Amino acid sequence: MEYFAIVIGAIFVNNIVLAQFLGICPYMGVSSKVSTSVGMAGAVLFVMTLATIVTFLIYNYVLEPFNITYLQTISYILVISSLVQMVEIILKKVSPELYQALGIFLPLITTNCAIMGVALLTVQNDFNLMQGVVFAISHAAGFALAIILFAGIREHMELMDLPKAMRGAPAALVVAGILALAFMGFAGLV
Amino acid sequence: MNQWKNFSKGLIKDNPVYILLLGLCPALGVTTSAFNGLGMGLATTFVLLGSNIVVSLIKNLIPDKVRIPSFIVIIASFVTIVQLTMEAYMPDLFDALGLFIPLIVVNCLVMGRAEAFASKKDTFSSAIDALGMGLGFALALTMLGSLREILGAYSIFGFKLIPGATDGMLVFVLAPGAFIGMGYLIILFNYLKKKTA
Amino acid sequence: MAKKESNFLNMVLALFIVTAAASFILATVYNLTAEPIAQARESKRQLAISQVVPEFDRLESKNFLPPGGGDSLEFNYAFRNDEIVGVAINTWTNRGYSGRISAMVGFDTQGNIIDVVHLQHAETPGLGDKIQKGKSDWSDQFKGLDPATADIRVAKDNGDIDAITAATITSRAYCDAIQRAYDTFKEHFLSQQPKTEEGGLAL
Amino acid sequence: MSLLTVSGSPHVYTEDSVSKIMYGVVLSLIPAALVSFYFFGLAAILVTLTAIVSCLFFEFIIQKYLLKGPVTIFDGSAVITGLLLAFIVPASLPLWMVVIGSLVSIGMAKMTFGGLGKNIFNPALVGRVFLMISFPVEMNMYPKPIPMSTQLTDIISGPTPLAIVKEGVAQGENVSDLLPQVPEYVNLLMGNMGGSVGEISALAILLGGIYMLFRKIITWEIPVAYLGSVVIFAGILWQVNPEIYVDPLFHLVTGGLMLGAIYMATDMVTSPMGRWGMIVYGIGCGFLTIIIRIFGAYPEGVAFAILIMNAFVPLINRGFKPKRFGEEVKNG
Amino acid sequence: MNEITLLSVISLGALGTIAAVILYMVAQKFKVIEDPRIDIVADKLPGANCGGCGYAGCRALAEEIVRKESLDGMSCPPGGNDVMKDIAAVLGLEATEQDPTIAVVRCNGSHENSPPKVRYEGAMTCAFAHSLFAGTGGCPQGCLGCGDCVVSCDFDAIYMDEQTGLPVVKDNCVSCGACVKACPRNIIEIRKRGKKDRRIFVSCINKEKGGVSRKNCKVACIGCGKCVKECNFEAIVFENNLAYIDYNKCTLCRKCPPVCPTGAIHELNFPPRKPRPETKTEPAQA
Amino acid sequence: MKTFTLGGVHPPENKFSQNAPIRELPLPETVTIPISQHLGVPATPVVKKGDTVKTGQLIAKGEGFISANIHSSVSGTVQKVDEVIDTSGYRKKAIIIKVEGDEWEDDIDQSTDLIKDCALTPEEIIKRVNEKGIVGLGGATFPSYVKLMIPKGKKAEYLIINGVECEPYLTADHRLMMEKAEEILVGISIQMKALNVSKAIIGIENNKPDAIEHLRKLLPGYPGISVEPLKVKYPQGGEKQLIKALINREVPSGKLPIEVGCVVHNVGTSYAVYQAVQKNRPLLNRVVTVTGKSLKSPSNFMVRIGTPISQLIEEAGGLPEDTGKVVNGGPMMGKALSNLEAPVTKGTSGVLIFSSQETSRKTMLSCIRCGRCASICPMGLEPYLLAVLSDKKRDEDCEAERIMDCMECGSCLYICPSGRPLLDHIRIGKGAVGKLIRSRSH
Ligand SMILES: Cc1cc2nc3c(=O)[nH]c(=O)nc-3n(C[C@H](O)[C@H](O)[C@H](O)COP(=O)(O)O)c2cc1C
Ligand SMILES: Cc1cc2nc3c(=O)[nH]c(=O)nc-3n(C[C@H](O)[C@H](O)[C@H](O)COP(=O)(O)O)c2cc1C
Ligand SMILES: Cc1cc2nc3c(=O)[nH]c(=O)nc-3n(C[C@H](O)[C@H](O)[C@H](O)COP(=O)(O)O)c2cc1C
Ligand SMILES: Cc1cc2nc3c(=O)[nH]c(=O)nc-3n(C[C@H](O)[C@H](O)[C@H](O)CO)c2cc1C
Ligand code: SF4
Ligand code: SF4
Ligand code: SF4
Ligand code: SF4
Ligand code: FES
Repeated sequence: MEYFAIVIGAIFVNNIVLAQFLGICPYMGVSSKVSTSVGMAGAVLFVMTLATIVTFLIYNYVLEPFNITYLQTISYILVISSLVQMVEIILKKVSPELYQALGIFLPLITTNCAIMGVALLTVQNDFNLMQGVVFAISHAAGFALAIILFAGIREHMELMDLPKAMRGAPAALVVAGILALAFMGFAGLV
Repeated sequence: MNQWKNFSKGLIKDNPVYILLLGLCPALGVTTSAFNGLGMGLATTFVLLGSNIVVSLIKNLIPDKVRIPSFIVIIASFVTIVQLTMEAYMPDLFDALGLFIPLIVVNCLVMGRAEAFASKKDTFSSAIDALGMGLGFALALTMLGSLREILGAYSIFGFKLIPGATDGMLVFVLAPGAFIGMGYLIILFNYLKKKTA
Repeated sequence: MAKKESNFLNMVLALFIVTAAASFILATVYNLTAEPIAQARESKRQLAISQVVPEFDRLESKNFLPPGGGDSLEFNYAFRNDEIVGVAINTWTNRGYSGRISAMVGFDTQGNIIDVVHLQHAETPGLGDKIQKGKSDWSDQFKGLDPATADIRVAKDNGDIDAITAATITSRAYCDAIQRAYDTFKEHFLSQQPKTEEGGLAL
Repeated sequence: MSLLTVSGSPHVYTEDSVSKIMYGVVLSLIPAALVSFYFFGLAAILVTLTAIVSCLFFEFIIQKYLLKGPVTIFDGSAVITGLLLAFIVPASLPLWMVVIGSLVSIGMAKMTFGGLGKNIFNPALVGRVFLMISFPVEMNMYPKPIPMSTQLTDIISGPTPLAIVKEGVAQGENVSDLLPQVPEYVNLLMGNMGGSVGEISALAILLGGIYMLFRKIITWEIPVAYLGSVVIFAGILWQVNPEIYVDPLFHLVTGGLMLGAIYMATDMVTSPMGRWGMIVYGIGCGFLTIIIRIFGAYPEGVAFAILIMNAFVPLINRGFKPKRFGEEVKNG
Repeated sequence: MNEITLLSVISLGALGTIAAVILYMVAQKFKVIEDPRIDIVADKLPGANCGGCGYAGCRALAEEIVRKESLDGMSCPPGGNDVMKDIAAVLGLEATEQDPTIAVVRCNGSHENSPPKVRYEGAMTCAFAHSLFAGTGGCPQGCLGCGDCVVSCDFDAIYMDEQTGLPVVKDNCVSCGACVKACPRNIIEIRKRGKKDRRIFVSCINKEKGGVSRKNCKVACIGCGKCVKECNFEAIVFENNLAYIDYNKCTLCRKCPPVCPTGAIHELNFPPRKPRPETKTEPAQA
Repeated sequence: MKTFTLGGVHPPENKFSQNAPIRELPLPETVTIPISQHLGVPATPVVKKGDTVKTGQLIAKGEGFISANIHSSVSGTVQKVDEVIDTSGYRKKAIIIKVEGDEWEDDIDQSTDLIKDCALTPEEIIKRVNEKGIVGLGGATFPSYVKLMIPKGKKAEYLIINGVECEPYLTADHRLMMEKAEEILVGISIQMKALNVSKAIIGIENNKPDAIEHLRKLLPGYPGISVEPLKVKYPQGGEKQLIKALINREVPSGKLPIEVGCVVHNVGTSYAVYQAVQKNRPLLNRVVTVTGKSLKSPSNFMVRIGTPISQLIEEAGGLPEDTGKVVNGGPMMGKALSNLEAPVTKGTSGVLIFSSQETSRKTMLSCIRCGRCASICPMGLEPYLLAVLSDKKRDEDCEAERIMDCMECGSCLYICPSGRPLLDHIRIGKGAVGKLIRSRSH
């Protein structure tokens, strides 16, 4: 039940993009096509899970015992960015197909606040490792839901002649706003 | 380059938020009030200024391949400094900005300026650029914060605009209002940019 | 651009130096700010306590588990002239609209509520955040209530508390937190200390 | 003789036009309007008129001065938006809030995207949800219906049947104890219950729906899929535990479900184009409605459910293509 | 140095070292796939992706430039010579100077000059109108007036004149050629901008016999050949009942326009003519 | 009653001229015979200015596989071989003949006697059909002999005769079936022989009960032929729809009817085949319906190819005052004329006169996404989508959405409540995608 609450909460109620404002850059940037947004979502899922695990370990086995939690920010970012790069090489060697599908997005999301944010939130919520992983996966799923829906809408808008002033970012933000408005309906689910 | 131009471009023409669409997360996340927006803007400006200066100072000492990690570390240090100082001396603001303070480190604006500007130009220009961009960022956040505060609470910087009225249109304090407010502010800035160009 | 050639040694060295220097500087800043941060936290607590109990000159803290289970509550006994003038209890509830709400409830020695202030919450601005003192005087209705006689529940649940309009959930949760404080207080204070009428206990 | 016209084929066109469709919808809403005027009196009339006039006004202003394009306020779509917006707010709502709702509906949800046909979300629903979140107090106060009244008397917070049941269940009461507190089914059907201006009478709305079906303004897929899936999902829960979950019929006749299923989910601009897409969309709406009604914070979920499904429409349209002529042979 | 500082420096230093090792591995395995100069060149290009250069977008041009290591025959119309010089400087190459050019509409069949004989209804696109019929004015080569060229222009450099029903090119045209491609009738041509933006050209492409073309349009080139005789520089070629002025040979002497019996030859941005056209000197009121 | 399953519309039928018998139109003063009246390569003129020609004489020779001979429809002198303005205002090459008397080629049998038996072999029939310039009279003017030659490896099972005439207003096929039923049936038998099939089905929409009955009465003399009444629904006359309606087979996307064992011919084509094979008579004339709401006397004329359209209109009572549009062909697929002096060609099935009110398009609004166009498209396409994709020049996407399947029936533009010019855009898209496909195969 607790995991259920984490999942529903992360995907619908506190959607990472629509309610927590994390990962807005890729949300706005890599959402012009459904196919690329799917790739992006996959990459986020991957990195978010991995980053949460590693930062969890760093926090609980290095920072906490040494009483230097104030170095959280700096160590997290270092760890995440080198981790992603390592994954990139490994992926390229091990599975070129996967690399083709996800690899191009990896550098994009290294320094992305969604990844960092979820890592920080895991600590803030006092989760254990398993909960943290579920939390990360659910947030990634929430990100996927938001970005794929949004990409569908943007592809659709591409075909409509929007007023010139609205094209691009403004319309995208208004759509995101209304989407956020609609997602408020999930309030109270958990 | 003309330093005034270098400074002022960040305000409207190359406004980091409304024109370049950088650092949208904090811009949306913390701007529930004008004061929070301003606070976040200034904090970011400090980090930007500090890291731009340091990066431009040591740019020639860093091997190319570890350029980005080194920059990240430098930025993260400044962020942590801000974090600690704010917690010590402005605990209320620190509480309000919450998660978004550590997230300055991943703000694409900061990294972007370090990469694109400070790692190529001299220290003075970099500082001016950082200041301009940072103030542009602060301006953007304060504007969005004001808009949301005015509409969402009928007040600005905490001063009630309509005496007696308690709540405004709550949407603007909540997530949707951030997106919507920014959407329309972007239109405004595009218009201003055209006007000033 | 004068770019340095990258080789193994200079890469490792450069990054090591940068991180070491950064951490050294940060450690210095941390050491400098550790004190003020602790102070800021402490003064916040002090402030909250002083809002809900009468003037005091000494504080003593002790933690008790609430009868319903869950995290322990911190009792802050306020003394003036070595006499207890009130107890400020740091209580919580998880029934809020969004996440945990914690509050400081002050009781006099008879078990009447002196006052309540919120400590931390994530309720919706404009709705649930009316539990905050500065936002509305809603929480003033708890002043002086004796939970033994008054029903600390919202009117909708047949209690004596008027809910915040359109934020019954938060109102309920706040009542829950206060009730939890009272229950614990009863168990660990009132039941051990026979109720006396003797003086000094101002309301 | 005037100049001959040259154009591509064909050279004859149906009589049907956008404005005929739109005014058909307006016509079909008259029974529901009459019921609401009967129960809520002058207040309902005022809210309705305000919404329609302000929608038309904002559409005019924006088309003329901001978009600087042709003004098409008489195509009837803005009238529907106004009418439906009025129908989904409480009759006691202050008129200035109605005006704000209209501005949001027309300005933000419709004109931002270029006007008729280009919006992604249902404008009236965006207006309502905006109001609901901005002014939770006012949007949660429903006047008691009083036949032939001129004044709104008893304005109580949330006395819609759905809210009564939801509150009650949340307090641990049994559904069977709660049902006596809500009007009987006949009254629910006729509209004698607390609720928004135009959503109260399921019967009047059904009547309008049948008229629209008859005139081929809407097709059966969305309403049937929507209502059907609500009945099924609610029915399953009801079977599981009738003491905490109300029976499906209750869900069907209360709240904005009828109005939503027949008028809002069917808005062609914001719903899928093909038959199977429509059915999937209807089922999605039904599912989300039940989820929000039963498990969410809100007693009513129709508006949110439809808006969320609106966002899915582009994906649904991509996924459900019509059957092409000669397709099976090619694949087989 | 107290304990916290020590621990901090040690742990973070270790992390930094690990990061550096990983990065070194990346650098080793991850050989540079792309010539870094591509990025540099692409950076210099305007990023309009208009295709005016003939390549699929700015990056494609950058790749081509770097691959060929030469700028021969390559140009970026929106960026102009400045950009090419920049790139040349980056790559250490010579940029070929090109005369500035601009789009020119070679039809003057306005509503007045070529009155409508039928009405057109339907999609407002020249491509379709062209496939459907000769045009409202009747000239099978003339402008259809539905504005495909206007729509195609990414630079807002061409607009439809309400009065004449003909497109007009503005000064900010970057001669990307999008409109040339968009026009189903090949009416638009990229020509030399000319000194002080002065241009002389035949504003007609109708190749029908004089009588026929004249019937549809008052200002059609009727193929009389007078201009050819008038031109001292052999700049005018004459083929299929149509005169064409070669902008490379034309000296902007302004002799031909007056001799055209229908007024099909246009001169742009010249000062008003003096009463006696033989004065070739610079006019005073420029 | 049988009909096709996917989509379809039912515009008002307005068949004003259905009871007007076919009248022979008087000879014009000159005829203009374009050299390209059929689908495929234009014919090459074999006469020159000043030549005298007889009715039925070959004046232009079809060259290449898909092309058709052209014969003089009158006797007289060739005035010129030159470009003339065609129906759309463009110039097309044509042979202009001044009419002098009406002297026919000698080998043509001008009598009206019915000759039932045909002694020719299938090859000879096909050769004759080719020589005599017979093209499909159902609208596409595809050279008929090509369709009679079954490609190797394929086998025809059915000859399907298109007597649907689903276009509103038009009555040419209807009248022909009423007045030349026997000839048509003989023609069908000849086509069956050429194709070596034993079954022929004549599909006729139920709004022509008299024609169905009339043909059915005559059927006993013609083994293998049957008549099938069909529910009235446009575009039942489209060959793919007709095959689906009659024998419930779907011609795969991009394929020809022979793929499902069918060959489709129009009734008029059968009549022309009869004339060519039994009477040795080339395609000289055809039935043209001239009609319109405000026209004095809507009629069906037997018209010599090359007669100016204006003469037909004169004969039917003259151009009404309120004329807003003149259409060559049916209201759904016909072409609006910008030049009334243009001649009748082999493909002209009707001339429609519309007033401006009847024909003006609706004021164009944005697509309201009602989905009607998609629900009535007989090919199962999404016209609203194809139209925007084409407008945005997204040719690959157009192709993936099967734009090339569109048969330009016009139902989508007919139905759209928003007055979107769907088919206009789709046509451009088809052109662009066609180019794309061709460039790929090169
Ligand atoms: C965005 C949003 C925020 C909300 N925040 C709160 C809140 O902070 N506290 C609360 O009690 N209810 C909150 N609600 C819940 C609704 O207002 C709910 O209808 C109300 O609490 C029901 O109680 P009532 O009986 O007082 O109307 C929120 C709803 C929404 C949509
Ligand atoms: C390029 C092309 C080739 C064709 N080849 C044949 C053929 O080999 N055999 C045949 O029976 N019909 C052939 N057809 C004719 C078509 O089947 C069809 O009858 C003709 O296109 C007119 O049909 P419509 O009026 O329905 O468009 C061909 C048509 C085209 C366009
Ligand atoms: C939309 C559409 C409608 C058509 N309607 C008819 C019709 O009513 N009658 C007809 O004979 N052919 C009609 N055709 C043409 C037929 O598809 C087919 O080409 C013709 O029957 C072949 O015979 P033909 O080659 O003898 O002309 C139509 C074609 C299309 C695309
Ligand atoms: C059947 C039908 C239902 C409609 N429902 C709505 C609606 O729920 N809300 C609304 O704003 N407009 C509605 N409209 C009007 C119109 O389609 C709407 O304003 C468009 O979304 C504006 O682009 C409806 C129209 C029709 C024909
Ligand atoms: S007018 Fe033509 S050539 Fe000039 S910029 Fe526009 S599209 Fe390019
Ligand atoms: S110049 Fe060509 S593209 Fe432009 S309006 Fe005329 S015909 Fe159309
Ligand atoms: S014209 Fe084409 S797209 Fe339109 S209905 Fe007919 S087949 Fe379908
Ligand atoms: S019929 Fe017209 S309005 Fe309806 S979907 Fe098709 S194009 Fe759009
Ligand atoms: S600021 Fe760029 S992803 Fe958040």
